[in-house]
Amino acid sequence: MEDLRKDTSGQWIALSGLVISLIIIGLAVLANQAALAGYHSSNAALEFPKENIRELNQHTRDNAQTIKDMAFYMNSTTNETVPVAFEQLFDNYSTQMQKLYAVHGEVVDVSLVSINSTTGNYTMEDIDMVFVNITYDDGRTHYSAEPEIIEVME
Amino acid sequence: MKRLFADEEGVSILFEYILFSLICIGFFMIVSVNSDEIFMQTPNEVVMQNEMSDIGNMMSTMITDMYLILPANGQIDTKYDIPPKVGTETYIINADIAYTDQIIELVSSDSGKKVRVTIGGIATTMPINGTASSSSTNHMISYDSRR
Amino acid sequence: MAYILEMIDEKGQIAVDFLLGISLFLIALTFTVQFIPGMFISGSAGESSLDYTAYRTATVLVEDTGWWGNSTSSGTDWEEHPVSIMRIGLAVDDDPSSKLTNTPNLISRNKTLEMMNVDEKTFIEMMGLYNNVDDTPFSYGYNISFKQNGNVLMLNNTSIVRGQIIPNYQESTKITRIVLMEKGTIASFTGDNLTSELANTATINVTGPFEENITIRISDLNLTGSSPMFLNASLEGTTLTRASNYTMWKMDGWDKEPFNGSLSSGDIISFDFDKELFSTGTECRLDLEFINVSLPTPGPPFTKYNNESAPYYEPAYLVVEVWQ
Amino acid sequence: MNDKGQLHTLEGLGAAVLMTLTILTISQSTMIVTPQNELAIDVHLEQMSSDALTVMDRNPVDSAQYNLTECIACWDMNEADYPTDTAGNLDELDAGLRYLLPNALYNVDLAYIENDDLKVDKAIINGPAGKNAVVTRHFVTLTNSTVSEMGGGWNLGDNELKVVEVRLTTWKI
Repeated sequence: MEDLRKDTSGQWIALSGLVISLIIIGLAVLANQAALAGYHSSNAALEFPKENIRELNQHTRDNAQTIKDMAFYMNSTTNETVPVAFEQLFDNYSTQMQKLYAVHGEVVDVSLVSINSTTGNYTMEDIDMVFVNITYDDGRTHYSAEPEIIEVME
Repeated sequence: MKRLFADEEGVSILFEYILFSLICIGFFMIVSVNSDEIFMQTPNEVVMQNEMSDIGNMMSTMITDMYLILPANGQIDTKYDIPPKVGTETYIINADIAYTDQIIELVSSDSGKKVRVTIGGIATTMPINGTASSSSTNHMISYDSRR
Repeated sequence: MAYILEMIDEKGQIAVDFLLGISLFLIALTFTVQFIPGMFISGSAGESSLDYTAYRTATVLVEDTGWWGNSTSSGTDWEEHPVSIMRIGLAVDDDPSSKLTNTPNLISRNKTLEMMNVDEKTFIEMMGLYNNVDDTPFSYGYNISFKQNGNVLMLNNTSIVRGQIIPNYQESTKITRIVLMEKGTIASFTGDNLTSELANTATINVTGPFEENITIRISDLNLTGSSPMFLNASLEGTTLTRASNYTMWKMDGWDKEPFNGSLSSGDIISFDFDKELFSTGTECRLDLEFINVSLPTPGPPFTKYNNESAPYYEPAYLVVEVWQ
Repeated sequence: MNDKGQLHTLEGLGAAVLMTLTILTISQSTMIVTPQNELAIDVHLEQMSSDALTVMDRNPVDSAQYNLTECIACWDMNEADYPTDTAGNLDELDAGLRYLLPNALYNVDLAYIENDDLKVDKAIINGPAGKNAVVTRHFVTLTNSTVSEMGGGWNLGDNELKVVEVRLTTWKI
């Protein structure tokens, strides 16, 4: 009986140990799952390549203007016609962009579709728009603007 | 007889035993009755509420971000990952009510718990629709200007 | 027999004492265990949702142009059609028919001012600043403001701040965005293209009225002789008072520094003239008198401010705070 | 019965008070930094640094500050050296970023294609990137006219254009 009595209190200690460990396990599970909270929404904000796509698009828009100016400069110094010079420069730009994006595991393509001229002549005033295809793919997000219409001013 | 009344020692051990047992039984009854709620349901509820609002916010943030870079002519689509279960339940993301209520709704399959997330005035200008079930493997949001 | 002897040793009080102790302990333990999960609910679920509500609100305001539409037409110039607003965004747009924003982070002055007039219910609905629990929508508390150098920005004598006062007893989430705010108009001149009739005096014709104070910025002045300086400004022959009629700065990259009049080479100086000076709506002659500065272009005719002016953008911060 | 080491009323009371106090202290203190807050801080920082680049890029040409293209065009192509020469001759860029990102430190790398190979130069170094650093990128296109106007050392031909990726790594102090 003496042993039994000792055992009883021992069991109580064991039981309280069990209860407390249960609580701790519950809390650990909870804390663990609480750590996951906010993961998805931050991921959406951090991983979605909004800025990369926008920058690709914006930069191409800005560049169409620069390239137009350069194409006329080339036309005046070499024998290239404006459309040919434009295409050369645009290809050059496209290659550089492809390589710079490829470093980050993103496949981009920027290609010139056509140069729009109001009269059919390629003078500074007549070229008002260029049509460009822009695609972007990082394996999860695929973007394509076909065509992106870019206004180029004088 | 007097000695019997005066002597409390026998009572004490019995009394101790009964009280002790009562308290222990009482405690364990409370614990066993409530343990499911305390250790399973409440944390599950918390986790579900957290994760569902998290996933809802992910969808809403993604749609907002995507909206801001939509091409004038062309398409954009993006894959996303969501956990197959929140807590212990699967769930459905419902964007069909976005047009009228400006809201994305997540509904869990078993308990029917609903979490709603707002999408900031975008749905009035761009129709958003579709549902996604967490148990399917591939999820995608897509936009096409020609549709 | 040993057992019986031991029993005789027993004392009832010990057990009661012990029982009272253990009961107290157990009650406290039950309370604690039940209380802990509750702590997590209130904190994180609401917060993560608030973080992204603030994020989305700021993103839409800064990167979107907004949209209006009725049964016949639509466009991004919603500030002109406050009745049929469909979305509120503050980004400048050059093409009102396209939904795309080509100029994120450039904030339109008119849109910002119109934002201040949108009624509360529409605003909360448009920005998604509410939550919907069990089909009963309730609004979040919010505070949206534009700040510059720590102060709330003023446009058209209005402080650009919308929403409630931020409670300091409650946790709120805050998102800051860097933007370029349209603050009126600016004309930039170099020393060579400033016209002058009198020696050392640059003359600019300004035609009001203006909605905001006007800024004149001068760079590359040709300094001659020792200690060249700016003397004073006069409008139609009346000398203007510094500080009340105009303020002046020396620009150092992104910083504005105080300018006391003395010039050194390479300085870019900037004058802010009070819009009230030009409220008559007629062409006024504005003279800026310098000492030891040569202005090579003779006048009249004088340069016209209105021909040179462009929207003036200054860096500012958009601060969005949201709480339950 | 040997009652040593057993819980008594006072000890039970003590234990109860201790537990309650612990819970109260924890719940009262607002300093519960949960992990998602850290992620939200990352999002915020990324947004800010991307804004800083956009604002520099979009800054109107006639403003008092140089825009991003002009800042990059003036670079003399000498890499920065930490800690003796943190910004090279990119003072304008450095001042702009410091003004727009007052509570953060940043490094700037410039990546571009030279002879079909990628070249990455360290333009501004403010120290080793801290933990939770975020990277944002913007592109500028340089031509000979912008470079010679700004007096940079890019050495471009008249018919050449060079796309430069401005890589901004930002972290909180």
